[in-house]
Amino acid sequence: MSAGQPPFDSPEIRRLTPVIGPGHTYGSVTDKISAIVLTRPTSLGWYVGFLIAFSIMGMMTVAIGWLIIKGTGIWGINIPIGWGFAIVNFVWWIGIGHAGTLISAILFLLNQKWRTSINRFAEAMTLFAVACAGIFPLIHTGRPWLAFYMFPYPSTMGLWPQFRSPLIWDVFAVSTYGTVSLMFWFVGLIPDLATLRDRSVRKPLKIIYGMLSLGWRGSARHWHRYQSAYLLLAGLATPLVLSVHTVVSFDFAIAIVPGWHTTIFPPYFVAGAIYSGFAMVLTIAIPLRKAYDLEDFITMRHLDNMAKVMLSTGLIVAYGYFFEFFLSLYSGNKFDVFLVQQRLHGPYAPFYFALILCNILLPQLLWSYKMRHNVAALFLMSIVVNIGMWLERFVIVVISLTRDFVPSAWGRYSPTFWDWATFIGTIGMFVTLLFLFVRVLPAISIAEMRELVAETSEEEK
Amino acid sequence: MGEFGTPEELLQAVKKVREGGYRRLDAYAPFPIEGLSEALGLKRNLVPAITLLGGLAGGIGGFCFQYWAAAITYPLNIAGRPLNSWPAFIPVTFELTILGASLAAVFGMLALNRLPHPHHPVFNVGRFTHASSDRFFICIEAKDPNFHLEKCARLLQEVHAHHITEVSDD
Amino acid sequence: MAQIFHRSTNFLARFSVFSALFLVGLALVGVLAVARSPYLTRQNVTREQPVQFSHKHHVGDDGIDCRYCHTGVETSAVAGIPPTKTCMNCHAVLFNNAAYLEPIRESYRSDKSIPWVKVHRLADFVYFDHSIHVNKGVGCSSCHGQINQMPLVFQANTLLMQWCVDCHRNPEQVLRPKDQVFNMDWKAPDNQAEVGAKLRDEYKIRTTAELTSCSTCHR
Amino acid sequence: MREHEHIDSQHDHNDPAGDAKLHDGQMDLAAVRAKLQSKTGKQYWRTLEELAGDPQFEELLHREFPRQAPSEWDDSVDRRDFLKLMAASLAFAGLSGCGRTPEQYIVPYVKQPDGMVLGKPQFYATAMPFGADAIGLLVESHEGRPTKVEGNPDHPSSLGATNVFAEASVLNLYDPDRAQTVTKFGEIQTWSLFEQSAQAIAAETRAAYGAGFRILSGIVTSPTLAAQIQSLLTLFPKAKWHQWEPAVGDGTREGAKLAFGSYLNTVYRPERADVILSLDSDFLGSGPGHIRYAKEFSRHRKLNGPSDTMNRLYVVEPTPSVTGATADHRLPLRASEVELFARALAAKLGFGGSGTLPAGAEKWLDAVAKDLQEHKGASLVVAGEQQPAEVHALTHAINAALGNLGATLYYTYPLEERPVNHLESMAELCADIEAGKVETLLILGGNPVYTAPHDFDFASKIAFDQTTKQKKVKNTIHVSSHFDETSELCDWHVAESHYLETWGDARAFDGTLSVIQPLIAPLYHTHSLRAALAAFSDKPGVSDYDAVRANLEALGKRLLLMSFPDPGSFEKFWRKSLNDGVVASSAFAPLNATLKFSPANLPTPKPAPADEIEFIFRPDPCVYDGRFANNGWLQELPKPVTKLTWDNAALVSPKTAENLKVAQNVAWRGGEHGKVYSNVIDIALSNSKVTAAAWIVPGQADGTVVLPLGYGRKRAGYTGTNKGFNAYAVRASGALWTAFAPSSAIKKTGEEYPLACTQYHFSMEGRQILATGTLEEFRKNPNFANEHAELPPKELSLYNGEAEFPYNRDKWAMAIDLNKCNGCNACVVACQSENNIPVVGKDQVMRGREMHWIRIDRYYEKTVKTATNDPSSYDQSLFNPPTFFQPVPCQQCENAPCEQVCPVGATVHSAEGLNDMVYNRCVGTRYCSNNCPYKVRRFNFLRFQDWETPQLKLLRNPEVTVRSRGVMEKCTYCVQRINNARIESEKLNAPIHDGAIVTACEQACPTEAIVFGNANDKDSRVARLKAQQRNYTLLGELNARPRTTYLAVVRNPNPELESA
Repeated sequence: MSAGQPPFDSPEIRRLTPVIGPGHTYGSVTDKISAIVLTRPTSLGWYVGFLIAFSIMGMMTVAIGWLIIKGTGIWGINIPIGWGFAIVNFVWWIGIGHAGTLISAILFLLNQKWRTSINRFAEAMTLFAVACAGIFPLIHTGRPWLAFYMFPYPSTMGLWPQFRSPLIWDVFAVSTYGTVSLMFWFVGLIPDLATLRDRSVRKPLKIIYGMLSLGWRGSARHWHRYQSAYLLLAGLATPLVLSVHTVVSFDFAIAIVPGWHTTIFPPYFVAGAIYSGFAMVLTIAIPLRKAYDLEDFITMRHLDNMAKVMLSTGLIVAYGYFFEFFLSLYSGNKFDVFLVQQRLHGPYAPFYFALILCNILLPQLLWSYKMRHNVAALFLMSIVVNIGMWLERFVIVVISLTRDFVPSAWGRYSPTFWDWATFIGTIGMFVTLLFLFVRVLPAISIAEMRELVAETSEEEK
Repeated sequence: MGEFGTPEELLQAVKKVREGGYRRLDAYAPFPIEGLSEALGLKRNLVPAITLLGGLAGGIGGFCFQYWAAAITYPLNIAGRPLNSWPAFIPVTFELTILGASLAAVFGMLALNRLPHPHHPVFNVGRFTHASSDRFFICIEAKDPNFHLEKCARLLQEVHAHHITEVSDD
Repeated sequence: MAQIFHRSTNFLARFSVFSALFLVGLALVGVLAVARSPYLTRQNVTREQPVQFSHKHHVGDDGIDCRYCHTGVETSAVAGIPPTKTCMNCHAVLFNNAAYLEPIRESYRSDKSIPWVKVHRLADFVYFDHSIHVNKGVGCSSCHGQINQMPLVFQANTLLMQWCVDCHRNPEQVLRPKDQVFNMDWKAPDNQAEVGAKLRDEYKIRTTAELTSCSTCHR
Repeated sequence: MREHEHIDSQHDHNDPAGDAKLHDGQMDLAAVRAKLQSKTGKQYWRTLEELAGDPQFEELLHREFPRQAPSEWDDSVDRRDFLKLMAASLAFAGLSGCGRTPEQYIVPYVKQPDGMVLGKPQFYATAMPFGADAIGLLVESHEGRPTKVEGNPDHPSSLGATNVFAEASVLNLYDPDRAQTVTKFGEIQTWSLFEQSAQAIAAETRAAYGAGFRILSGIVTSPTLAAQIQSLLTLFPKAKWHQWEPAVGDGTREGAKLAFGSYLNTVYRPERADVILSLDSDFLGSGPGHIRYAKEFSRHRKLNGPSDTMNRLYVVEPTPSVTGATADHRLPLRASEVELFARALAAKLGFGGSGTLPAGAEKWLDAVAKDLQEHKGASLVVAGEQQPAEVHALTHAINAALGNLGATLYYTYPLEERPVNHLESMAELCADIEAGKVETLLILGGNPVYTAPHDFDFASKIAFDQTTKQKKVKNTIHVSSHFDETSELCDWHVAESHYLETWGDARAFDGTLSVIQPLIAPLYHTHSLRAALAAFSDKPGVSDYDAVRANLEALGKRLLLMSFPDPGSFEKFWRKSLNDGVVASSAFAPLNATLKFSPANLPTPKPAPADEIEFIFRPDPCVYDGRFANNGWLQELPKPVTKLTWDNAALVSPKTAENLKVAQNVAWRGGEHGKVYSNVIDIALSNSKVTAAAWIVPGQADGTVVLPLGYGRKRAGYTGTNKGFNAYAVRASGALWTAFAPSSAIKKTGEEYPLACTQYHFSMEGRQILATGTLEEFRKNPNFANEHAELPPKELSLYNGEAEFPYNRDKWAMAIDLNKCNGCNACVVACQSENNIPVVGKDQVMRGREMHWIRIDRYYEKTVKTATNDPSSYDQSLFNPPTFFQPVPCQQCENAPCEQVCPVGATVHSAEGLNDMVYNRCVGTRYCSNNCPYKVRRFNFLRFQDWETPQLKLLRNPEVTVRSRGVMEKCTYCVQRINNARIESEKLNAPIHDGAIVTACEQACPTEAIVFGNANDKDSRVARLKAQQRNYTLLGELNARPRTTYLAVVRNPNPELESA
């Protein structure tokens, strides 16, 4: 066991709350997980859920189509509030994505065994979240069909993107993040795809999984290189994930808008991202383990640990809020000071207080052991944090723009039906993709679970 | 080819077989086993080196490209900032470094492993499907200079292989 | 178990991976190429006109000066397509019953304009000014090609922004003495580089930075 | 360089089929006209496109965006658009712009007009008749299309500047809702048919010596038209000529009569006055000569340094006007109390008599009287157009007593050919109609059904009475530009030509005569008032050109005592008059008028009921008396003080609002910068009632409610119909300008009405947005403007690349002297006209999306200590707050925050330091706008431009890109003008001299507050202004280094009043 273990991963505790249910062998693990995909019949619930999610996603496509016909004017944005829901959602989704990479990469480096059972769908979640996030920077432009201007390609105009703009940094950060996450995820999948190939009985499945598994046969030589590649990817993904939300925070920190222009953004955006990410992992994991009775693999210990991570990142975020507040006042910059007052008793004050409630006050309940071990409560808490983190982005993006330098230009923002349709639509898309994922791919890394079985069996000796 | 039930048996077997003087052999397992590589005497692989190269290419290329675009091909006065506002070019450079490195790592690994490789003799063995779930295999290749069918079979029996099968290559 | 895949698939699999990458690359290059192709730029594409007016005949053979018809070229942004009247100045007498000139006479009688097909089309959103180019020693043929050898006019250059900007970056390459501006057969001397540089100073042509500012052409 | 040009009638200057390189797909008006000729019998058409048989006409009929004010878009989804969804998605898939564009055609002239150079705009001198004034103009024309109206520097009434009405008048020309032909009972007739029946009527009338023939017109200052009327009246001895100008009071006229025994015209010389008192007169913002007065006034307010002197302006007024906002001292008084003030002032100056004044005004009065007396001969008292005759008479007396006659003002013969008391004239007409004395009523312009006092019930006078099945007037003919409320009740309607379409003439405020020369032949079958009138004369069919020409010759001989021995000499005179835009030395000579009046023996006025609410009627600053109701530019123009658009509202003071329990609340969508809900009130007044939205105006006199005229039109056209409320509905002949009613007359309906207000927040929140000071402060501390500026030092830079962009050739910059700006809005409309800025409609304005490139911010100096910053929460400081205006165009920052964040480099710096905006590169992330500290960028959230209406295509300035949807746009210092000037100078290898480039806003500004030029040229006006100590940077601490800077406001208060 490596040295980088937090205390809560000490052997005693592990024996008390195992990361894997007792009595599992390589075979049983394999059976159980692959069964979800191969043998287990698709439940009615899956169909219903999928249909609902899919229709919500349909609403999104309609909303986007309408947007393309009419223009961004169908949203609530205006001058001075040029960015509304679109950017709020973008930042929110990107943030959610971070937990996946964090779990699979950083915890892997820290050699946290308990990550194994959740990393697979956490990574999937990352991909889907990034997909949802990626939609917004595209459609929020006035002329989406010209968005390719933002990519470096040899145009007949001899022009190139303007690399001083944080939006261009975004383009590179997000696309890199998407690509790397995808590869990370796929590389992790290869051995499991092989398993599915070998265990599926129907020919077409065999062929499909066979192709996807690239003919993996578990050779020791392959495992040898595989492990180093995986380790390297993890090593690369770690700084990447930190950089991505840093860059996202630059969208605001680089601008001169009061409430945006602050150096504290990068760290606390990252913390916030992890915060919301873990909340979302919980939101997904809890129903998942129930639906496919994976309680043996996603044990209370996992939930407990994730709750603890949420608690700690939540505290970092709280610290961030405090210092943002403090620095504005301390700086004596009249615009910043005014903005802080606006947050407290401007037209949007309720949002700010709701944010404080959701992101700082309520999560303190997680100090209690009982809370952390009450699945239902934990689920609710994760929802609350998700909402809270969305509010945070709303407060940052909107309130700052409503009250900037020239009072004559002050305005207000309120979302239209289409703002909501697009936002909720992306949630539909996210869930749709998750449904598909659990249906056709192993939601838990089988190979790593076997490893886990091996180690746990050693320990028991 | 011999089949085993646990990683430990496999490790034992591999050691024995190598003591038996066989070099061209491979082991198969449903998950990476500590020590197996050493037992097989694999030397350290090239993946890290490739990754490093990919990273360097992405980073250096990325910065040079930005400099060229901003300062050389179409120099424009943006917000009174100098043409080479290098601090503003760092984020993209960084991202491209990561991208280059990751691509190199993955494709490097696949290439070195000769993947994709859907057809392989070992798949002829019926029980080999278990290699991806709960069984462990050793395969001594006929290309090995001192390969001899009976000898190998005997050797594998000595190391208590559960099943021993001959892998035909067609 | 039996093999799922035939041996050949090993090759196929790897081949398909590479070819996929290759095809994607090819597609991108293709798009960029089409954007520059005559299909879109209409470079070197001659057009049917309501009257098959031949610049070759009028300019090349008869030696009529550009400015006789394109009166605005030295003073205005647009060189100007001549009114029917200008045609009739001569053709009231010359070939005054030639069938192929009927549209001209018809237009003159009925006071209905002749719809000439537009040949030289700059990219949209560009505000091009003929007069300043002509006055600064940029010859007609530098952009329009050797009109005097075109029976039917076609667009001699791509007229893509890149093409404009190349010249705005270093005008030396095309500058000629002002008295040569309307000379269709002018050829750049071998020492164009230094001649051009000299003319650039002489004609007080602005710096490249000024010439390549966006608002120089876009408003 | 723009040279005036002149044209004569033979000159076919109206064929717009110019070089298509400039404007492809342009409509061929010739074709349209041909079609029009061929039309006969009953036929309707809506647009020229239909006539020209344009295929896209179908689309045009069911356009989804209304003309002028496109995209009144709401959250509801209409089915048709919805069906297009699929198609659009497909189009989206096939990346637009990659497609191959279709062939285009170049349609040259058949015979090119002489003197026209394709692609070069031409400028013609003409004049816009407006009430008792004519504004001298230079109109820009592109291939025969008038596109932009500018002031004529040689014309006394404009001196090169304009006002909102003149600037916007060009849109009226292309207004798609204009009446397009002669109609009878709403059915299309030919002009010849009209002439026949006119002649028939004339024949009958002559038989009766003209009995029963009546003409109703507005103020007529056109000698030609007047001559035409005269000749008709001589033809019909018993005929009568009535006049009705709804928004101009009789007080001015009758006041002169009261004072001097005869009608006289007053001309002011504010330039010579050191102390000016305005008695409810908005002489800087409206009324005859106001453009010139504003210029003169501001010239006497120019400050080059602390040593300079300034004039001092006192204003007594019931409701804030631009004049009031400019004042050094402003006293809110109810309109009915202004007379008391005048009497009291007269008393102070020793005329005897006296007036009781409301508390607080006494002290004010003393100070003013003292100040005036100290400046005998250099002072000026001006009375408001809406004030009664007594006030005007008193003013004349006071000015006389102060020895101002001939010094700061002089008198001339009246401009009107026949000055009458309009109210009496109208009353007489109505009475005669009732008495059945009227056979034929010829209404020349105006819209009496809408504007006449409601108790006259003019509609019933001319309408067909359903019960009696008959009409009181046998023949009714209405000549007007639109088919309006009056037209639909008249038998005949003759479409009136726009002043840019027909020959005419008019006198300016000082009598100067201008020939109005057309720039384009009538777009439709329209005729001038004179032509319509001539149809009844014995010489119908005389062309306007001949008539005007003949009349000028006659005038020249009679008034100017010129002799034209040979036709050639008159031809020269004629051409010169056209070229200059003024008829040389035609201004009226000053008269030495002697006062025949003593204020003492004025009858004591009946005391205004103090406990009652006073309602006053005022022409609207944007749509005037309603004649501009269908003009999108003016409808969307924020009113100078209230910043309301698209509506009028009953204006009340904060205190009154409190008493009436009237409040406002900011909507969530749009908010302070767009949408405010206001209480709706029912107003019962003069036996009539109207429902209006209330609006709270700080600085308004308590107990006064202002009802702006000109809104609530029932038949104005697409843009103007049913906007706001109709104040005429409660305007009775007995109380034309001021009416009283107990506060119970106002009832809250309980409803709320959304008003589009572009700037609701009026406090500076203690930020140094505006630097203001008094003359003393300025003298003590000339640098007061920059004292609190925290400009960061240049060295403080991450980069030391400071010297990388030196701008050592031309360095364009702008300086705006806030001391001169009076917020008149001329620059806003000028900019809109010059730069093809779309009109977005009320709904979009309420979403905070108006597109004006230059906005005029209005601030009240005292910050208001209420959380909501809501004037409805009454605060003492809102009783009479000092008001300031600040025009804010793009500041052209050298370290432009917008540029740094644009991902595609769509906004970058030019080598001359302009903050270029490249529309076709913009993808519309709106990041630049977020990062713009001045919020001067405007975004095309929807497709705001009207691409369908053909008339509006003719209007556009071909020098400026017409922006599409999804694109950011902003002020560029009129880069098209800069480029053209640069090209011309480059051809001559000469530097661009100062003044060669005049931006549209600078050009229009009546007070010369905006100055543009090359900051590198030390002698340029802009450089000199920037060198002044008053010069400061807006939000300098942000280190954006704007090229546009401001000069601080310096007010010149009277120390005696300051001490209070």
